[in-house]
This record gives sequence, structure tokens and C-alpha cells, in this order.
Amino acid sequence: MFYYLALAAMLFSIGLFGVLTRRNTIGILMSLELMFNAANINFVAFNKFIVTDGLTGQIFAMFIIAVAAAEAALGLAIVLLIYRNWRGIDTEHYNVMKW
Amino acid sequence: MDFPFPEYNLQYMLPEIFLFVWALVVISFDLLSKRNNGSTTGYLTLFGIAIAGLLLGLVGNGKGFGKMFINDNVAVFFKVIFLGAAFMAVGSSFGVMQKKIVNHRGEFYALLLMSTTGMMFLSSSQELLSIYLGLELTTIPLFAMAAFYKDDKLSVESGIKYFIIGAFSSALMVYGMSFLYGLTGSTDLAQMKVAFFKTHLQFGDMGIVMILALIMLAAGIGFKLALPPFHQWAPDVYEGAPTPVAAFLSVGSKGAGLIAFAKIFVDGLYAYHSPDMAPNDWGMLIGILAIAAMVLGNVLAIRQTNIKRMLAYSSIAQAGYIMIGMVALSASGIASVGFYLFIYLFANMGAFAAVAVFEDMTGSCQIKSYAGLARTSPFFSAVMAVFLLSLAGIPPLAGFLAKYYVFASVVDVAQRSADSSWMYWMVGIGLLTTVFALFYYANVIKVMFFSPETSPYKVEAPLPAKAVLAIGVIGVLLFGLYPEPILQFATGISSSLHFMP
Amino acid sequence: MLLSSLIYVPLAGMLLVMLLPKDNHKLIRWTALIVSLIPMVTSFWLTYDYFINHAASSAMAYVEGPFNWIPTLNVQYYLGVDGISVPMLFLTGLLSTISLLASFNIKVRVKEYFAFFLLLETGMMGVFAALDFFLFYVFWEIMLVPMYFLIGIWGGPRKEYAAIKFFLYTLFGSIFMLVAILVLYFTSEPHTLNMLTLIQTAPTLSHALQMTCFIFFFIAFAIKVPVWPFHTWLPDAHVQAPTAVSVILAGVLLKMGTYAMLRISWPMFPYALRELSFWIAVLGVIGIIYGALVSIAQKDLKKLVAYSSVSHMGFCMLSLAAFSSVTAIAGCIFQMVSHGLITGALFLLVGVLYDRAHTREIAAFGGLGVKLPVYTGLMVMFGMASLGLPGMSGFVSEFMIFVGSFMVLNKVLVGVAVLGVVLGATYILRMVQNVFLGEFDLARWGNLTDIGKRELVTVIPLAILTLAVGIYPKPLEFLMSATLQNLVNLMAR
Amino acid sequence: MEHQISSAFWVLSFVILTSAILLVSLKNVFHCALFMVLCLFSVAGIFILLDAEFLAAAQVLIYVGAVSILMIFAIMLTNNLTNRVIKQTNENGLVSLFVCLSFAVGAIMLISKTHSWNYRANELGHDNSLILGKYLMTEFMLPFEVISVLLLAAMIGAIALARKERS
Amino acid sequence: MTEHAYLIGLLPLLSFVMIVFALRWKEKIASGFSIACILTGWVMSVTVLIEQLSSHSTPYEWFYKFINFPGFNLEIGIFIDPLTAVMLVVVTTVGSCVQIYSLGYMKDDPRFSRFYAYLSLFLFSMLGLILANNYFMIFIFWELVGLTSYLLIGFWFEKRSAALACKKAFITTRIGDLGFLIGLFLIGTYCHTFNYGDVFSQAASGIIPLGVLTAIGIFIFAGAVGKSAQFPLHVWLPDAMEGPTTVSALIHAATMVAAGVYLVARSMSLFVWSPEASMVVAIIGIVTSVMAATIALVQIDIKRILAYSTVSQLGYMIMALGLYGYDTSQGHHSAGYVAGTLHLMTHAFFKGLLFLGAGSVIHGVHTNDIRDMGGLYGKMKVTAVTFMIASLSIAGIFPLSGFWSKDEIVATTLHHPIFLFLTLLVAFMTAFYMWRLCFMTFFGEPRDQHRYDHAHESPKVMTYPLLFLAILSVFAGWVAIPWLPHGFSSFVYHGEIHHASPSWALMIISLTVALSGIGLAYLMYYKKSISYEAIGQRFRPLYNLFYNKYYFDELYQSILINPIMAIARFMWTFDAKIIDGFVNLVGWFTIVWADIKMLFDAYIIDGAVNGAGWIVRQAGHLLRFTQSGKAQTYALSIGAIAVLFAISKYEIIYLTVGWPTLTALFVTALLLLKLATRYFSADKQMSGSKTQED
Repeated sequence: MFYYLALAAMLFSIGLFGVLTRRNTIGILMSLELMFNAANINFVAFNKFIVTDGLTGQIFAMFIIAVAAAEAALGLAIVLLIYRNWRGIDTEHYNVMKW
Repeated sequence: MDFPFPEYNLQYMLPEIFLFVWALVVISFDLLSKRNNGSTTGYLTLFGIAIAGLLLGLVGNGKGFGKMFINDNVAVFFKVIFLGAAFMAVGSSFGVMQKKIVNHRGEFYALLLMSTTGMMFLSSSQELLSIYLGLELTTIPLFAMAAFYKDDKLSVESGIKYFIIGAFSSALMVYGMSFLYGLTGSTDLAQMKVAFFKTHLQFGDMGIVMILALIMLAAGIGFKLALPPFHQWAPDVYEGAPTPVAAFLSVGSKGAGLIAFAKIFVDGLYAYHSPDMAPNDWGMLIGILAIAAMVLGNVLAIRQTNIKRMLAYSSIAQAGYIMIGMVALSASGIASVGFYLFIYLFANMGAFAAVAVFEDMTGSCQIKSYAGLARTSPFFSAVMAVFLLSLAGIPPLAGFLAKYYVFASVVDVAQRSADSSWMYWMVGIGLLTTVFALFYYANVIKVMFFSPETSPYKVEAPLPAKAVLAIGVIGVLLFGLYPEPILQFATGISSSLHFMP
Repeated sequence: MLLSSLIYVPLAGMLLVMLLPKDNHKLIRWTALIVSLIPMVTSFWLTYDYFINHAASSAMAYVEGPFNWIPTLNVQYYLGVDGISVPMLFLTGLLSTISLLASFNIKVRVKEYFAFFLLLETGMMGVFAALDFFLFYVFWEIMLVPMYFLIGIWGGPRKEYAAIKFFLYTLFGSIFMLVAILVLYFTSEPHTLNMLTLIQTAPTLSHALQMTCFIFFFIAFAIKVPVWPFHTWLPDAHVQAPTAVSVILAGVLLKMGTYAMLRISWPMFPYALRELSFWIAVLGVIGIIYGALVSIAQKDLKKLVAYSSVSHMGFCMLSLAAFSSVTAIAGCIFQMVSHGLITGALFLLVGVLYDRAHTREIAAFGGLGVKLPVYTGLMVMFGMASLGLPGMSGFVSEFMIFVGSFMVLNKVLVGVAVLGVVLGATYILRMVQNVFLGEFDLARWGNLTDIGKRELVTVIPLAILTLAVGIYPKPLEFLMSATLQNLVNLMAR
Repeated sequence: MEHQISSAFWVLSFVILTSAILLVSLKNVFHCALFMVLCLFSVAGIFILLDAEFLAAAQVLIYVGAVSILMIFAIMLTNNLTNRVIKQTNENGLVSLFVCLSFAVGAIMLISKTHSWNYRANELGHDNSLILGKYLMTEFMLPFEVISVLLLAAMIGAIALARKERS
Repeated sequence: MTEHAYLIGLLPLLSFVMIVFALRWKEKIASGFSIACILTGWVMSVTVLIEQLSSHSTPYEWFYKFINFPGFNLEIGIFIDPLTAVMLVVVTTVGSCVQIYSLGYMKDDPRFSRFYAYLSLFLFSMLGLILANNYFMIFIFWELVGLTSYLLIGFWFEKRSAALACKKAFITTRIGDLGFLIGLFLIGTYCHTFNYGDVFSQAASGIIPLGVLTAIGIFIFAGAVGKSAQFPLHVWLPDAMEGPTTVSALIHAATMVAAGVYLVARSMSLFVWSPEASMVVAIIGIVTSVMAATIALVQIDIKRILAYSTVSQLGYMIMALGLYGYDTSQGHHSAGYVAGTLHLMTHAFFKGLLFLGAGSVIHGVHTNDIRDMGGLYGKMKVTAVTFMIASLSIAGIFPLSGFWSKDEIVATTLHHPIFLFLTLLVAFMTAFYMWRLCFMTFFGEPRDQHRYDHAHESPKVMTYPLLFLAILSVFAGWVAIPWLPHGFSSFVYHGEIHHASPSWALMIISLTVALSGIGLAYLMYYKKSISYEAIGQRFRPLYNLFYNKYYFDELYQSILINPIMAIARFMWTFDAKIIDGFVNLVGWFTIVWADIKMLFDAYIIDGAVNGAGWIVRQAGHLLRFTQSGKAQTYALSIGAIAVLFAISKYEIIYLTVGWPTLTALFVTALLLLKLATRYFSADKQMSGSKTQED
């Protein structure tokens, strides 16, 4: 049990690191997926070890997968827009608005 | 294991269903009419929202899909606000539609309607999963709408920023939710509440992870509320996004965050902070966030030159004021939150609508472009001034009453409970920041009215925008002088949430 | 209905003015003036009727309400007047009309100006008639907005700065009041915002709470008065504001602070008052001396008058600190009235000169007595009234304040305050000497004309009242004596 | 009773973490995408270990099948596949590392402190998929509908954004 | 008639009102009306006096409650006793003379009727002051007198000196009034009434503590010091000579300046209980007297000589009253009260005459400088004769009225040797400077031929009042001839009637002193057998001291006015700079801050307008660095804060270290890392910018 949760925590941290540091926007999207997956692992692990009745955890995880997919699709659409506007998807491009 | 089919009771979710269907209708109409139908799509959307409002008035309180959907006082109250926000956002979007979003009107309105559906669904949810889905359904269309000026770098930038931060915080939230699930064994808020009362979940070994979970959740919802320290996206997004979207964000998204917050933290986890835990601990955390919001929002707004950005910071600050009502954790506190949001709807949507109108005409969002506007468009300037003064909380406009109610509910709690002197400090700081707030609100008024030169522009608003402005002004004035119905309505909220009086 | 009509007739007038055609300045002016005549006459009649029928008792008269306004928040619509509000209503009615008349020279954005002005009058009337805290607060704040616009649009060169400064300062004070109101509301049992009830119940609160509320109220009101360290908004606002607005500022707005103290925080927190009265007196004395000294150093005519207001309102504070003396408190009301009349007139007169000469620099003038004899006469007369010459209202009030506070306060302190009389003479006479006496610069000011008929009409009533109150103050004293006696009893609890 | 940790778990964990670290640190985005596929595939394995076969299948289908392809398409659309070496981390690197490490350490410590999580394992049968399906049709029907709306919304949004304007 | 005495006061008011509102443009009618009013008043005053005489000094009182508060009343009323009656006659007499005289003197003035209006107002105030029955009312008129004095001194306000003088007069006397006011408050506080009778009876009954009584006495006397131009507030009176000479005659010789003496006399019932207060009065009186006399010795302006003479003579009166109070408090009998009041009366007549005479001279030669005069006796006989009569009178030559009053004063000082010596010294000096003046003006060779040629006798309307006053100067004192059974001392007295027994020795001594003074003046200025230049040279320092009036003006300028103005300006700066926005404080703070941050230099000046707003804006400026515009940084801050919260709550560390330390550590670590990355990335950016270019 603990190991699953620890695995999830590590995965989450790595994903977090990716989101925070990648300069490639798609890289950020991928790191986000890692974070969602960490949550999924948590849900499923809890479902197996703690919550004996029902499959809420798994179902939740499934919805998360679906939402993540939807977000990924939309995110990639926006990435395309970025590419069209700047001819590149480096995060350094889009920090015009500040302060 | 048997699986009884729950009673669907679809009638209770008629407005949501209608709205979703209407979104499809709108997009189909737009596609079929070759996209050259003038403003018809917009009017169609307005009509749909009005119908949904009507339906909302017709359906009563009740449950559907077992525990998944519940139409209670809170839900109805917030749904009214969401529909209102949608209505006013659509109303102020006609100019944008004419000029900038020519080809995707149907999509735009459909997304807006779907986002509204998400918000309404959220208001009716009683369970973590549906809260999560509701929040996502609220946000995902907004990601797209923020980036809707596809050739405008600022808009795209705001879209991607909104997207990254939104997805990031939703990841945080989900991760937090998973712990909550693990700790309580349920995603149902009511069951969670029961679980907290179980002895092994008292402040002991569970407490620490609980805190982690709650913080994750708070980050997710704080993002929606644009509550510091989760606020930084807001100014950038507001500035870049199409103005009606920013307007919708400022009220709709905020309302969604609020209802989620209320459901999880105030209602669902009420047990968590009431019996043995130091009672002020939790409230104090919200209080600190609220103070941070008020101070940051108001202070940062002062130096802004772009009016949308300024309004963004102002809305951060307003979130702080709203959260003060939450800190009270009392019936009147939650009622004051509702009332505040209701008034905020009129004032803020009105202000954004005015900004949108002006932007459509001049293409500028700079405050200095408003110089001397009072001479050429006195009526418009006066309306704008009314909105800003209401946001600043100057009586007899409704904004003042909202602030008064919020602060009153905190003082009420503060003087009743021992060891709550920090609440007075919070009230003090909050009120103090209203003075700073006046500084930038008045600045816009100053630019419009005091400037010696005459503006080259004469504002001509399209009819729906005029209607939105009128609704805003009437709301702000009327509910400032005769707030009783809304107050009653808002007081009704607390009967649905589980408070000690 | 009488009080409501006082409050809402100007509001209706504002709406009426807003409906008028924008370019017909004459129509707008006269409409506004005539509308303002209604509350003026009403306030006169009210004063008269109060004098005849109600002055003998300290009870509220012409009470309207309490009607439920916002039941959820226990907010009521509750109006009423007594011996301290009636003179203020009188003053408001009179000065509003006079200021409107004095505003006839406004040339730009006439419609907005008069609309705002009438809105301002609504707020002022409301403050003096409200008996519910919330209502009071609302009226208190309502005035800020038109004032902000009036200073900001039609003001002098630094109008924007002055306007926002005024706005922010006053709002800053108001938040303290709001907190105190909230605390009072929730600590009272049953929860109420009714001032009269709270006056009865507030002294039972805990000591710390009383002190806190008192200090909070004090800050709020002190900013409006303005008491010494909070005064810096005043010179800017006065100097930058157009003439008529300065008149209203000095004549009515400043009085709100002292009025509110007498109406609210003084009788409500007698213990706190007792503990702090010495320091209030010290602030008052500092204000007197400080305002006068700063006035001496002024180079701008209007600023001089503005700072003299600080000094004069210091007298009010001194007398308010001497709360156990009916004489002193009466002196305070007298001072409020007389300062309203005198300083109002002085601002009007300075405005008259400014209209002609387009400068207010004292050093720019000299010997105007030759060319403008009537103007000079009026100016000297009001100057003399301002420095407390007997026969004018200023003397009566100052004398009563001094006598009253000398009896109950630290004598050395009051002795120092009396110095203000000499300093007052100094800045007034210095001004008179530099502006009106001495050699006349014919080349520069040769084409100045004496005060005109309309301007005379604005000033003469004030002159008459100044003299009347100064020579025969008994009616005014009778008007408020019962109320004051009651107040002093309340404060002596 | 402590659950037996199989050696499969260790292998999968190793793969997951390694590929995840590579994902966030590699310079070539295309390689990153491939490692993402690997990582998510291994997560599916973890799901199987946790008796969530349906979820594992969904994971493989949705992530490996759909999202990864999307990502790769996007990479191909936006990066000319010339492996242009751009700096892959921004200026927040060190701080982020610190934050992430402290998060990982903190979270793991917190979890380890929570003893009540270590006392039993579930007896989930192997017909999970069936039960899952029934749940989706009954208790979780409404969310199921909602997510369809959500997907539709995302689709509309993506189409609207991604379409090239012809003017 | 006594019960209608208020009319005496109201008639001039009527005249004032009529002139201002109705008769302003009709100069003749205006002046005529004014004169008619004052003449009527004179007749009534005389009637009142006669009635007082015949009623054996029974006081008459009438009052009306003006304002009444619980335990406190302000009254308005009239009170007539012999002192009042005498003062009424004196004031109306001199007033009438001056008004008639002014017909000629002010004939060509453009503001002729205004002059009469002011005169009427003054007379109203003065008469009101005299008639008042309580301290409150006397203070009212006291101030009004000050106002009219101000208006009249500044009558020719185009003259800068006049404008300055009137201001100086008003403010200086107001300083004294300040004391009066405080005295009043003391009376009000301890007696709860201002009525003379009530106050006096309370003083007599010992209800008021002695210390307070002394304080009251001294404070009230401060008022008298101001109005009667006593040391140290005497400086305004000589400057007040900038007004028309008739004004000087009326106000600054005969009436207003006597108000102070009147006040002391009126309050004698207080002073007699407080030896300290009385002694203060006496000392101030004699100091003033000596000082003013010495100054008068060397002045060259005819009106200023008279002004200093007035100051000196007022000091005489004050001293006499003070000594009376002192003696009475010690249980001795004294003639001081009678002496003071008598001298008040006689002085009014002869000093009024002197001023009017001086006015006549000035009218003739158009200069004030006695060095430009000379030999005018031939040209203006009436003026010269009356002037000399007055000079004799003031010098105290038998049997003119001045002799009798001065004799009484000298008699008062008999038990106080120092006072006696100084009194005689002053008498000597008085005789000397008055006759110096006479000799230089009317005798000898004309020193300015042009002016001499132009000089002429004044018209009859001016000379008749001179003659009338001359008669009074001669005879008025006779009412106090010691041998008279029912003389002045049995009419105007305080306490019980006290007959000073005539003292031949004293009379002879004072006469001798006076004559020697005249003789010295004769030798120096007529015969020129003693060179005054030589004496002046010899006593140069003393001469300078006298000539510069003991440098009082300079002294006040440097120790009072300049500091006050400096303080005022400082306060003003203080107000603008410090209070308004705490700019210095905040500014200092922020400058330090700015040095550290080096980031918002440009905004300090720009923003340094208003404290609160300024801070807010600067804070905003600082906070803008949180808004970097980078989505990832935003996310980072969210993550960092989440972690921060989480580990802050972490129990073990929480318990051992405490969350503040923990938070501090965390934030420090974050900042250090941030700085490190800044450093590295800056390094890289510099090297990287080159690579990016290609």
C-alpha cells in the first residue's frame, strides 16, 4: 500500500517538476499527464486497499483519464495556435503580458 | 451486489439539459445558416439562456440520480447567478462577434452555454467526482474561449496560460481528492462528513495527510477563485482573453469556485474543523488567503494602465472580500457570500460590458483612452462610474451593502467566539483595502470625468450591450436601495448547507 | 414627511435637472436654485416650528419611522431631529441655496454641476436627520461622490489630487466608523442599529469595547472635522474646490464631524469620553494654535481661510472635550453655526475676488479698499467676525466655549487655547492689511469692479445672520438648551 | 495484513520512474513522447496489479492509443523534427527541483506516518469490469453523461481553435 | 434720565447705522447727524451726572439675561454710579469737541462720512464700555473699541505705515485682551456670574481663594495694560498716531486709552483684596510712566511726543490706583483712587486739547516734525494759547486742573518713597518735554520758511472746541480742590469717603519740580543758553536709548514676531511636508529600501505625493515582480506555497522547530535558490545571446 502511494507521490513530483521546468509546451502537457496518472494510481490503490465496497476509485480514475484526454486535445489545439502565432512552442514566447 | 437503478428525476435538471441542447441548437443553426446571420446567433443564445432561467424558476427543489444531483436553495441561487452571468456575457459579446469572431460564433456561444451547464451541474453536485467534473466542464470550454482570437497573440497567450495553470491546479486537486477518498473511504460529501466523526479519523494519524489533501484541494479551487497565491494567471488571462470571456470568467468561474469551496470546505468538511480541531485554525487559513487577496489585488490594481487588467486585479480583491464571508463559517456568512456574488454579478459584468463596448469601438483597453469620455458620452461614463463605485463599495450602491453584509457576518462571529481577535484585524485590513481600492476605481472616473480634453470617441453601444448595461445599473441601484428580496433569497442558502446557526 | 421632503426634494431636483436640455444653462441654473429653495424654506419653517413647539423638550421631533428597510440586517428608515440637528438643517438649507446662487458663474458642464450639487444637498440633509446607523452611514458616504466630482471637475489646478485626497481620507475614516457600527450592532442585545437605543444601552458594554468603539468613531469623525493631525485633506480640498463647494465644505461638511460626535459617540461612550477628554482637548488646542499659525504663513487667500477653519474647528473640539459643561457644548453648536456662516461668507468673498483677479495670492494685492469699498467692508466685517469680534456670532461661540471649557478642563490648556484669539487676529489682520490696505496698484487692478448684485445677495444673508446671532443669540440658545441638557446628562452617566 | 509486493511492482515502478525522469529531462521532445508512452504503459501494468483490468485497458487505449498519437502529431506539426536543440528547462529549474523534492519527501513521509492505511487489502473479484460497467450505468450515470458533454465541449473547442481561418 | 442712560450709548449707534445705510452720500447731513447725536448724548450725560450728584451717588442698575444656561448667565445691562457718570461726561465732551473739530480737520477727505460713521461707532462702543454692568459686556465693548480704533488708525489705509499701525494696535491690545479674557474665565469659573456687584460681593465674602483673586486681578489688569498702553504693551500707541489727529485726540488720548484705567478703577473692589495684584499694577504703572517720559524727552514728532506723554500720564493713573489698592489691602487709607480717576478726567481734557492743538498745527504746516516748525505763535494765536494752557496744565502748574490731579497722585505716593521720587521725576520730565515742544513749535525762528509761510490759523469750527477744552483744562480740576467740602473725592470714591488733607509742602514741591522743568526747557530751547546738542552728545547712549524707545519694537520684532512668523512658516512647511503624507518618514524608509532594491529610484520623486497612496504604489511596484508573465512561474508559486503549507503542518518538525522558523527556512531556501538561478541564467543569457543570433 505504502509503496503504491510512494510511487504515486514520486510520479507526481516528477510531473510537477516537468510542468515547472519544461520549455517546450508539449513537454508541459506530457508532464501534466504524469501528474494525473499519479492521482490515478492513488485512486486505484485506495480502492483496492482501503475502500472495500464499491469501485468509486477506479471509476474516478477512469473519469480522470477521460478528462485528461479531453484536456490534452484542447491543449494541443492551443499549442497549434501558439505555433501559428510564434512559429515555435517555447514557453519563452508567451510571457508578453506581465505585471 | 445488486445495482438498483436510481430515480432519474430528470425534471430537476431540466435547465441544464435544455441549456446543453440549446448549445447544440445554436451551433447547428450557426453552421446551417452559413455563418452570415448577423447577430441572430447571439439573440438565439440569449433566448436560450432566458428559457433556461424560466425553467429554473419552474423546477422545484429535489434530487435526481440518487445522490448525484440535488436542486436545493444553494444550487438554485448559484444557478441564477450563473445564468445571469452567461446572459450578460452574451449580451456584451455582440460587438466582439461583429468585429473579431466572425467565423466561430456558434462555437463560441455553444462553449459558453456548455460552460454554464458545467457550472450549474457543479452547483447541484454533492460528491467529489461530480464536483470535479463540473469544474472541468466549466473550465475546459473557457480555455478554448480565452484563446478565441486566434490571430491575436495576447489572446492565445492568455489561453495557454489559463490552460497550463488550470490543468496544473486540477491535477493538484485531483491528487488531493485521491487522498480524501483514501482517508474517508467515500467521495460523497455527506458520507465523508460521517466518516470524519469516526474516531480513527479524528485528529491523529490521519490529520496530517488530511492537511495535505486539503491544501491540494484548496489550490485547485483557489485557482478558480483567483485567490492568492493562486491568482497570478488572472490578470494575464483577463487582459488577453476576449472581454466577454473575461467578464464571464470573473463572475462565472469565480462563482463555480465559490460553490465548490462552499461545498467541500464549508459544508463537507465542517465536521473536520468544528469539534476538536482548533476551530480558528482553518478559518484563519482562509482568512490569510482573503487578506492576501484583498491586499494584493487592490495594491496591484493601482498601477495598472489596462482597464481589463485592472478589473482582473479588482476581481482578485473582490474574491478576497467574498472569502471573508466564508471565514465566518456561519449561516449569515454564507448568505453574505451569496449576496456578495449576486451583487458582484451586476457590478462586475456591467463594468466588463462597458469595457467591451468601448473596446469594440476604439480597440483600446487602456485607461487613458477613456480620457474626457464624460463629455462625449455622459451616459456611458455615468454608468461606468456607477459600476466602479459599486465595486468600490460606496453607498447607496449595492456593492456597499454586499461588503457591509460580509463584514457584518464576520464581526458577528468574531464577537461571539473567544480567541477571535484576528478576525477584527482581518476586517480592519479588509476595510482598509477598500480605501486603496477606491484609488484605482476613482482613477478611471477621474480620467473619464476630470480630464480637460474632450474624448474623440462617442460611445455607441449595440442594443444588447445597452440592455446589459441597463440591467447592471438597475441591479446595482435597486438592490442597493431595496436589497431585501435578494437578502431573503441568499439567507435561504444556509438552510441547505449544514450549519449551526 | 417633513424631513423626508428635506432629503428627497433635492434628489428629485437632481433628476429634474438631469432631464433638462444640456445647453440651456439659464434654465438649469434657475431650476436648481428654485428646487433648492424648497428645502431651504422647509428648513426655515422647521426651525421656526421646532422653536415654537418642540424646543422645550429634548425628545426627537418630526420623527419618521422606524420603518423596516432591510429587515434581514435590522436596518431601519428612521429620521428625527432635535435641538442640535435643527440648526444644522437650517444651515444646510441656507448654505445650499446660497452656494447654488454663487455657482451661477459656472460655465462648463453646467448640468452635471447642478445635478451633483443637489445630490450633495440630499446627503447633507440626510446625515443631520438620520437616526439609524446604517442610514446615517449611507448618507455620510453619499456626499462623498458628488463632492469628489465637484472638486474634481470644476476645481482648481490640482483638483484631481485634491478630490481623490478628500475622497480617500474621508473613506478611510468611514471604515473605522463602519467597524465600530458593526461591533456595536452585534454587541447590542437585541441587535439594533437604532442610535437612540444604542445611546441607552452602549454604556453597559465592556470597557475595552467602549474605548475601541469610541476611538474608532473619533477617528472617523475627526477626519471630517478635521481634528489636527487629520486635517491635511482640508486645505487642498478647500483651495482646489470651486467657490460654492468650498462654502459647502466649510459650512456644512466639517460640521458633520462635530455633529456626529455629539449625536453618536459622545453620549454613547461616556466612560471612554471621560478618560480621553483631556487628550481630545489637547488635540483641539493644538488644532487651534497650529491652524492659526499655519494661516499666518499662508500666501494664498483661500488657503488662509482654509487653515483658519482648522483653527476654528479646534475650538469645537475643545468645547466637545469639556463635555460636562452645557455652556461649552452650546458653544460648540454656536461655533458650528457661526463658522458655517462666517467661513462660508469668507469663501464666497474670496471667490468673488478670484473671479475678477484670477489670482488669490495675498501679495499680489494691496489697497483694494480704494477700488472695492463695499467688498472690502464685507471682507473686513467677516474677517472681524472670524477673529471673534463681539457683536458677531464668532465671539459668542468662542466666549461660550472658553468659559465652559475653562470651568471643567485644565486651565493652562484653555489658557493656551486663548492664544488662538490673538493669532486669529494676526492672520486676519495681516490679510486685511496686505490685501485691502496700503497702496493700490492702479495699473494692475484698475479694472476690478466692486462686488455685484448677485454676489451681494449671496453674502448679505450670511452677514445678517452673523450679526443676528452675535447680537441676540438667545433664540438659538433656546432652540437647543433642552437637548443639550439632556445630552450632558447622558454624557455624565 | 500487509499486501505482498510482487517483483512485478518493482520492475514497473522502476520503469515508470525512469521513463518519467527521462520524460522531463530529455532534450528531444519526440523521445520524451516515446518515454511517456512507456511510462503510461507501465502505469497500466500497475493498474493490473491493483485489480483494475478495465482501467488498465482504458489507460492503454486512451493514453497510449490516442493521447500519445496526438502528442506526436502535435510535435511533428510544430517542430520540424529536425531535433533542434533548444534549452529544455527554464530559469526555475533549481527552485522547482527543491520544491518537487521537498514535496516528494514530505508527501512520502506523511503517507508513511499514516499507519491506518497499512492494515488490510481488498478482496476484489476478477469481474471488476462487469461491476464497473454496472456502476457506470447506475450510480455514476450522470457523471458519465456529463463527461460526454465535456468531451464534446473539448472537441468543439479544439476544432474551433485548430481550424485555419480562411478569409 | 438715569434710567434712559442706555440712550447715550445707542445714539451714536443710531448715527452709525444711519450714516452707513442712509446718509453715506450726504456728507453734511451725515456729520451733522452724528454731531447732533453726540451732543444729545452730552446733554444726557451731564443730566445723569447731575442726577448722580443729587441722588448722593446711589448706583443704578438694569440688566437683561442675554444667554442663560444652567448655573451660568450672560447679561447685558447698564450700571451707573458716579464713576460712570464722570466718564460719560468726559467721553461725550471730548467726543463732541472732536466731532465738531473734525468738520474742519477732515473737510477734504474723500471718506468724510465714513469717518463720522467710525467715530460714531467708536463712541457707541466707548459709551457701552462705560455703561456696562458686568465683565462680559465690558469685554464686548472693550473689543469693539479695539475694532473702531483699528478702523480709525487705519483710516488712511493707503499709507502703508497706517495699515501697519492699525494692525499692530489691534494685535497688541488683543494680547492684553487675552489676559482680560482669561481673567473673565476665572471670574466665570469661580463666581458663575460676571455681574460687577455679584463678583465684588463674592470677592469680599472670601468665597474666591486669594490666589485666584490675585490671578483675576492680574489678568484683568493685563487687559488694561493692552488698552492703556502700559509697559510692556505700550508699543502700539505711538504708532497709532498714524491715524488722523482727531482720532488720536479722541481715542488715544482722552477716551479709549483711559478705558484701561477705568477698568482698573471699576475692579478696585477686587484689587483691594489682593496686595500682590495691586502692587503689580502700581509697579507697571510707574515703570511705564518713567519710561514713556524719558522717551518723550527726545522725540521730534509732535504727535509722538504727545503719545508718549499720554502713556506716561496713564502710567501715573495706573500707579495711583495700584497704590490705592495696595494701601487699602494693608488697611491704610489712600487718596489713590480719587487721584487716579481725577487725573483720568483732567488728563482727558488737556490731552485732548493738546492733540487737537497739535492737529491744528499740523493742519497749518503739514508736518509732524517739530524741527520744521517754530515761531508759529504769531501765525496761530488761538491754537498756541490753548496749547500752552494745556501744557501748563499737564505740567501741573497752579491752579490749572492738572495741578490738582497731579498733586493728589503725588500725595498718594507719600508712603512709598521710591514711587514718590519717580513720580516727581516724571513730573519734572513732563514739564520739560511739554515745554520743549511748545518752545520749538511756537517760539523761536521759523526753521522751515516755506512751511511757515503756508501756516495759518485754523477755521473757527476747529478753534472753538480748542477754546472749550482749554476752559475745561483750566477749571475741571477745581472740583477736587482739597478745601472743597463736597468735592470730587466725596463724589467719586471707593469704599468710604476719604478726604486727603491738603498738604502745602507737597504742593510746593510739585510746583517747584514742574517749574524747574519748564525752566530747563526755556533755557535749552528758547534761550538756547544750554546746548541741547551738547547734552545729547554727552549722554549719547542714553539719548539713543530714549530716541529708539528702548528698542522695544526691535526687541519684539526679534523675540516675538520673527519667531512667531518663523514658527508659522515652519508649521506650514511641516504641514505640507511631514504631516501631509509622512513623506519624510516614509521617504527615509523607502530610500533605504530603494538602496537595497535599487529598482524603483525613478518612482520615489514621482510618487512622493501622498503617504498612504505612495506606500501602496511602491508596494505595488514591488509586487509586480511576482507577476512575471510566465505561466510556469505562476505554477511554481502555487506548488511552492502548497508545499509550504503542507510541511508547515508537518507534525514532528512542527513541534520541534515551530512553524515560523520552518516557514522562514523554507522561504530563505527558495530565495537563495532563486538568486542562484538568476545568477546562473544571467551568465548563460550573456553567453547564450551570441549563439541565438546565428
